[in-house]
Amino acid sequence: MTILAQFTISSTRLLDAAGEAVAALPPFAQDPKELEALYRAMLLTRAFDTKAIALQRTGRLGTYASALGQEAIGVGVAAAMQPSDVLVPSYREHAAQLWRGVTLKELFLYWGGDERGNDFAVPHEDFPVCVPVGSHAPHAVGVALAFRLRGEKRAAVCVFGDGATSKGDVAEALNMAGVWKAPVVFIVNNNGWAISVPRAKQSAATTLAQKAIAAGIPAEQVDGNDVIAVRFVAERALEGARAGAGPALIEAVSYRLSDHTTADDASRYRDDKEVSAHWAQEPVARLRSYLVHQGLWNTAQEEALLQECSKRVEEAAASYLATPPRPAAAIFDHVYAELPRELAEQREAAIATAEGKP
Amino acid sequence: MTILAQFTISSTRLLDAAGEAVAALPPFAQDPKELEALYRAMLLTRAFDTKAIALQRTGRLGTYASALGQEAIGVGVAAAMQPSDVLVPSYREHAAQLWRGVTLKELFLYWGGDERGNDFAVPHEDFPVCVPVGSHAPHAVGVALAFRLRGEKRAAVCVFGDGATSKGDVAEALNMAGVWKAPVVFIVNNNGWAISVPRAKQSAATTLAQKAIAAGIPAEQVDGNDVIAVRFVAERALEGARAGAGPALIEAVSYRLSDHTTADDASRYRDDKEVSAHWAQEPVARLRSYLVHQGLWNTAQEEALLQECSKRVEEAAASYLATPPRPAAAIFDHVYAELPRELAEQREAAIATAEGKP
Amino acid sequence: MSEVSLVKAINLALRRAMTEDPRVVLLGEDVGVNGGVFRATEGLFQDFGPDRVFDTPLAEAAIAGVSIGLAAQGFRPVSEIQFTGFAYTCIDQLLNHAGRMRARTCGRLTCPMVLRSPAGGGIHAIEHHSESPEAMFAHTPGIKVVIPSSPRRAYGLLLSAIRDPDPVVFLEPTRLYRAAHEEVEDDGNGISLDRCALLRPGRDVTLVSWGSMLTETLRAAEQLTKENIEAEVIDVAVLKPLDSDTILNSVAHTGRLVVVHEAPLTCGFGAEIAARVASRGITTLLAPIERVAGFDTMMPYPRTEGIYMPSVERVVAGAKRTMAFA
Amino acid sequence: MSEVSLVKAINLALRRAMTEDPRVVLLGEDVGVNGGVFRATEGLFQDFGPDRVFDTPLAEAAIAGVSIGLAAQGFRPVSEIQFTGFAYTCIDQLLNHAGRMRARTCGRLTCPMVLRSPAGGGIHAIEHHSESPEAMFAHTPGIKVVIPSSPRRAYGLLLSAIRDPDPVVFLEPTRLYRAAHEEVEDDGNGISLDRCALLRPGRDVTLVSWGSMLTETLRAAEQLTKENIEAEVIDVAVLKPLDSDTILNSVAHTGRLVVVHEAPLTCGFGAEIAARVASRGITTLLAPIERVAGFDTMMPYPRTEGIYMPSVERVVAGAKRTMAFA
Ligand SMILES: Cc1ncc(C[n+]2csc(CCOP(=O)(O)OP(=O)(O)O)c2C)c(N)n1
Ligand SMILES: Cc1ncc(C[n+]2csc(CCOP(=O)(O)OP(=O)(O)O)c2C)c(N)n1
Ligand SMILES: [Mg+2]
Ligand SMILES: [Mg+2]
Repeated sequence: MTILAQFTISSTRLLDAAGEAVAALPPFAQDPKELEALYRAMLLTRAFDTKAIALQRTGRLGTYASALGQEAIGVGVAAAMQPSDVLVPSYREHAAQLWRGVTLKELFLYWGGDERGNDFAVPHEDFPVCVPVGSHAPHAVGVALAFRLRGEKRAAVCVFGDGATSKGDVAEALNMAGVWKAPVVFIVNNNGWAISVPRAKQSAATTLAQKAIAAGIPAEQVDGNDVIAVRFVAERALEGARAGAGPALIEAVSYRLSDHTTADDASRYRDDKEVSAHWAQEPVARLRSYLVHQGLWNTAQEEALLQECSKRVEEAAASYLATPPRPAAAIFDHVYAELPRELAEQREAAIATAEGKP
Repeated sequence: MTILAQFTISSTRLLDAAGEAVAALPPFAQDPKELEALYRAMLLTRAFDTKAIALQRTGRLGTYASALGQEAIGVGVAAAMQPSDVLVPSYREHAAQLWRGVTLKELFLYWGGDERGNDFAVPHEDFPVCVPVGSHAPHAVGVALAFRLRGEKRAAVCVFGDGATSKGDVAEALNMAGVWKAPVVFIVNNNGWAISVPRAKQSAATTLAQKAIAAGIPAEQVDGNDVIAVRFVAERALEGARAGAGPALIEAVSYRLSDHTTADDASRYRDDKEVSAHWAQEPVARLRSYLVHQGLWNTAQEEALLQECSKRVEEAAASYLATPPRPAAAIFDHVYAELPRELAEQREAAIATAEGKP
Repeated sequence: MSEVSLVKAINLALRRAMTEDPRVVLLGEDVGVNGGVFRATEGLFQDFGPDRVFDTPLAEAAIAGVSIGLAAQGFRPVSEIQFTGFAYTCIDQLLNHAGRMRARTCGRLTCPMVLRSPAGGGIHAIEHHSESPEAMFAHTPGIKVVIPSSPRRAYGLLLSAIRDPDPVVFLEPTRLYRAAHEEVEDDGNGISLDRCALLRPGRDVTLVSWGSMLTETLRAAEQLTKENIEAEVIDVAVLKPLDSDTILNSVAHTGRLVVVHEAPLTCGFGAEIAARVASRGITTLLAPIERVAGFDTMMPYPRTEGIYMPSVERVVAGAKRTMAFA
Repeated sequence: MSEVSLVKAINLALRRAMTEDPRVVLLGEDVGVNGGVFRATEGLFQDFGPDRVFDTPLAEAAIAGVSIGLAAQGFRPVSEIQFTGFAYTCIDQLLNHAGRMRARTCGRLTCPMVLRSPAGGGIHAIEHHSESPEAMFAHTPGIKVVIPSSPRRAYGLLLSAIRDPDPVVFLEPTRLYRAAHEEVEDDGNGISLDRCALLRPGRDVTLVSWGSMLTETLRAAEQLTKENIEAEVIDVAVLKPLDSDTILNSVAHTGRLVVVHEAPLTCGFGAEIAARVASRGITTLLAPIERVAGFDTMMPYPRTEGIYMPSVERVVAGAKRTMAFA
């Protein structure tokens, strides 16, 4: 027997659950402003989350997927990106979208069932969230390939969940990215559950990072509740990708503290004890403890920030609610660049019906 | 950084290219009859191959995929199977099919374009060859799951090529097999090429065995030109699967000595030198040398065997050529268990057209 | 006997089928402990155990492919694709394998499987959760396509689908899951898969539809009576194989046909029905064939979904156009 | 100017498009050094290099998905799916993404991509290599579907497809790749994607077809003249969006319609054409609409493929039935 290849999957954590540094922190973490920015972004996401659920419960928003407990993944990854990079997200990455410049109102519009929520002014090249699980992975490879072909120092970032790693699309995309050395970083938001299917029943793989071994792509795991660690490993992978080192995969391990969506009732399949145990790990309190211990944060600042966030969220929500739906004709506006004759007739019919004369 | 998991891919070879034993041979290899059976099966496959190509060249067979150089994979794997196991093969595994009991005539009928070539009397539960690359992998998992659910000590064997490992179906199937500990053994016939795409451009993975790491399935590589090694590792994996140890993947490394199919011209994309170099590795000569060195085989026996094989192949070919095509109505015979009214009308129309009165 | 919802009727049929035939197994995402996101499999994992009901990893193509393997081995897999918008990845397995396994092997291997999936819009769901791809499946040889329109029909049709020796795509109108209630007798009686159902007799115009659009179609029929137009309403129920005769016979006496469906107009199943009537029934037609269907756009996001969905008004208008025709 | 085969015309159009627009890139299995299994991309890798023409690993869904990413970034990917029987795994990407990217983002992101694939039977190919799924693509909003029937039309239609700002599924009749020869001027002129082509004028019956079936259809038209039946022949060419007017105008003066296609009858694109004529053109119809199509079976293996393929005789018989109708 000859040994042909060996692989190791390792994990990075810089802050422990109590917010104590357990390893040397990266340079950016020496800058209080940087840390405060990460903290503010996580809190804003949580405020959006709370409001979105409230709106849904009162029938003013559609089914909504909460990011509760996974804010560090979106924020850490987005903070590691350059504005010129492109994000290809799943439906649970509000945190990353907000950091990238998608507005709160656009997010409300999207979850409220209005296509204009995807028409971001900024970040203009980012993809809308992807609902068919894992099907966006090849898009990110295409985007990355475009960068490589144009010789641009940019990278694509594709985020998907633990369940998505079982999907053929993801495996095909990882393999193509590997063969073409495409500048794309895949982030697995492993929140432990795919609706009612726990991580253990999703795959017999010890880690989800090792999915990348099948594609010959470097992979690692990171504590997804440690925003400093997430940003650190994501930055490293992104710099490599932009510099031509090819793709990478990062499994960020966190936990879905909420139901899968507002349409789900996790108590049917998940033990509350498991949930409460994970509250001790959640990323916002963790970074706050660190900031407080470092004397970089106090209750007054916390109060002010909470107020600022809820104010911004309330304003955005009000503006969303005040936005009338698109007119009937709008559903034909962007089917094709130019409206074909047969569709023009259908458009007239739709308008007539809307006006009560079908 | 904490290390979470480590993986090793190793390779097995028992006979070297010259047919010298480079490691202790397994018990079955102590029995001359066993070795002779393996040798005879490889030679019969090669005889079939030669005849099939001749028939195609003279317009009496359809496009055909030669197994030249990969006979040890099919024979070694099939020899490791129990009759009660089920084979789910790709289109290049004539060797395995013949060992399993598919007749030469049935193979000619299939490649000649006649569905009756899939209606094996033996092995009655084996699948027909799969043409859409990789799409049969989940079928094998379903078959294996059926065995497990019924508590039967049987295993499914799924064979596919190096190119197939890039297909999402294969990744999804491996993952499900891993989660369900399904008794299935996946065999990658890595013949170095997927039509014109060389192994190196198919995946950045160092080995194809490591595709299984993504699914948490044990994997290894074997010298696919060493029929003794192939049977040895396949038997080990199959015994484990039947005993409840779950699935396994074996990458058998061989080489496609022929064009991809009779429709292909490999000289357009492949250097002849590469091909001739691989002739030094091919499995038939390798086992012959071993048998001869061991005094188990001589030229007289070789002569006799060659004649016996070509006689069997010629008889089967003649019987295939003497088989008239199915009547027009036959294309409606097995669309459904019962012919729906709308199809009954179409059937009448087909018969009328065939009789010249459309 | 009590009133049950359509999703409960599905649940009753699944329970009945599993009880009467040990070869019936259920698989899909969240069909186990969770009982399915719509509760179609509620209680079945608890009562039949992990060897009869199993959650799958998130991989629809493999769900279809594994079902093919199970079916070839003599099981009767009933797999759930959580939403039809995620069943497109199953088309390759259905078309290249399930639909032709019997023909390829001259009957040696068969595929008695059911692929269930909630379909259609009108529930203000997030994008990709309101698809109606029935015509794509109906274009696939060797497959049967069934769409129930009421709890009782869902119960009987699903039982027949599970007992059928060939692959069946069974599309359940999500909009009716809880909206439709009806007394359903859990008597194990299936409903034949070779006949359309006449839901309402009428002499003036034939309205043909299936699934949830029968709600609008029947309401339209009611409204039309106010104008002394008696509409006959047919529930296709089994799109493939199609019972053309029932439709042709109806058009033979009404002379007018309106087909109503939610899928985009172009190449929707309404086209097939119209084509058959335009061939066999043309002499009986007194007016142009009307199709009231979804537009050739994607299903809009919830805020404008209503613009897309064929409405009672559109059906009424379509019927009147055929009546107005001289 | 010399005669070229249809596959050579495709090759010329690809070369022309790549020369005029640096955003055009080709990807697919074996499209590089090998020039494609049918040689459609022959010489292009050698002349444009690995950054314009690249072989992909064996993964059709990802080929479509990667094309979407490239297109959203402003490239004009032209991807080849080696045979249409392997394009079913692309349907999810085309339907859930390519066809609606523009609508989902209100035009912010678009999908100017072409997915090319050899389609159809009659070449005695091994199973799964003779599929005709055009109707499935034509049922997909936001997609255009084009099928050429001759070298000249292949050249012009492909150029327009590549220049089109929206996703186009371009199905190339394998049977005509080498069989069809014609003088093709490599002048860079595209053929408009909003019109059907009238191939042959006639007063008695309208024969509508597309792709390779036009061979049988035109031959049938020839034979019919012997019986003094003058058939008008229309090449649909662009199935989506469909130019109904050309077809309706023809039927308006012939009064008779026969649609010919190779795909299975049920839910084939012929149904859509029949349905439109049965709605808008019914008053002009003098006879039932005939569909001469493949049967609702899988494409049989080569030995009995001929039973399945619509023949000249079947087209002639269909046309005569419409003429015989009084
Ligand atoms: C292809 C596909 N199948 C099924 C669904 C229904 N569904 C929505 S989310 C989900 C679970 C996804 O789990 P995971 O990938 O872990 O992401 P998470 O929701 O946990 O963030 C499922 C099954 C879907 N959206 N897409
Ligand atoms: C899904 C699919 N895509 C494309 C093809 C066309 N094709 C036939 S064989 C082949 C290469 C397969 O390579 P590999 O898996 O290595 O098997 P090999 O032929 O080398 O034994 C391709 C692309 C196919 N049959 N199925
Ligand atoms: Mg998850
Ligand atoms: Mg190969």
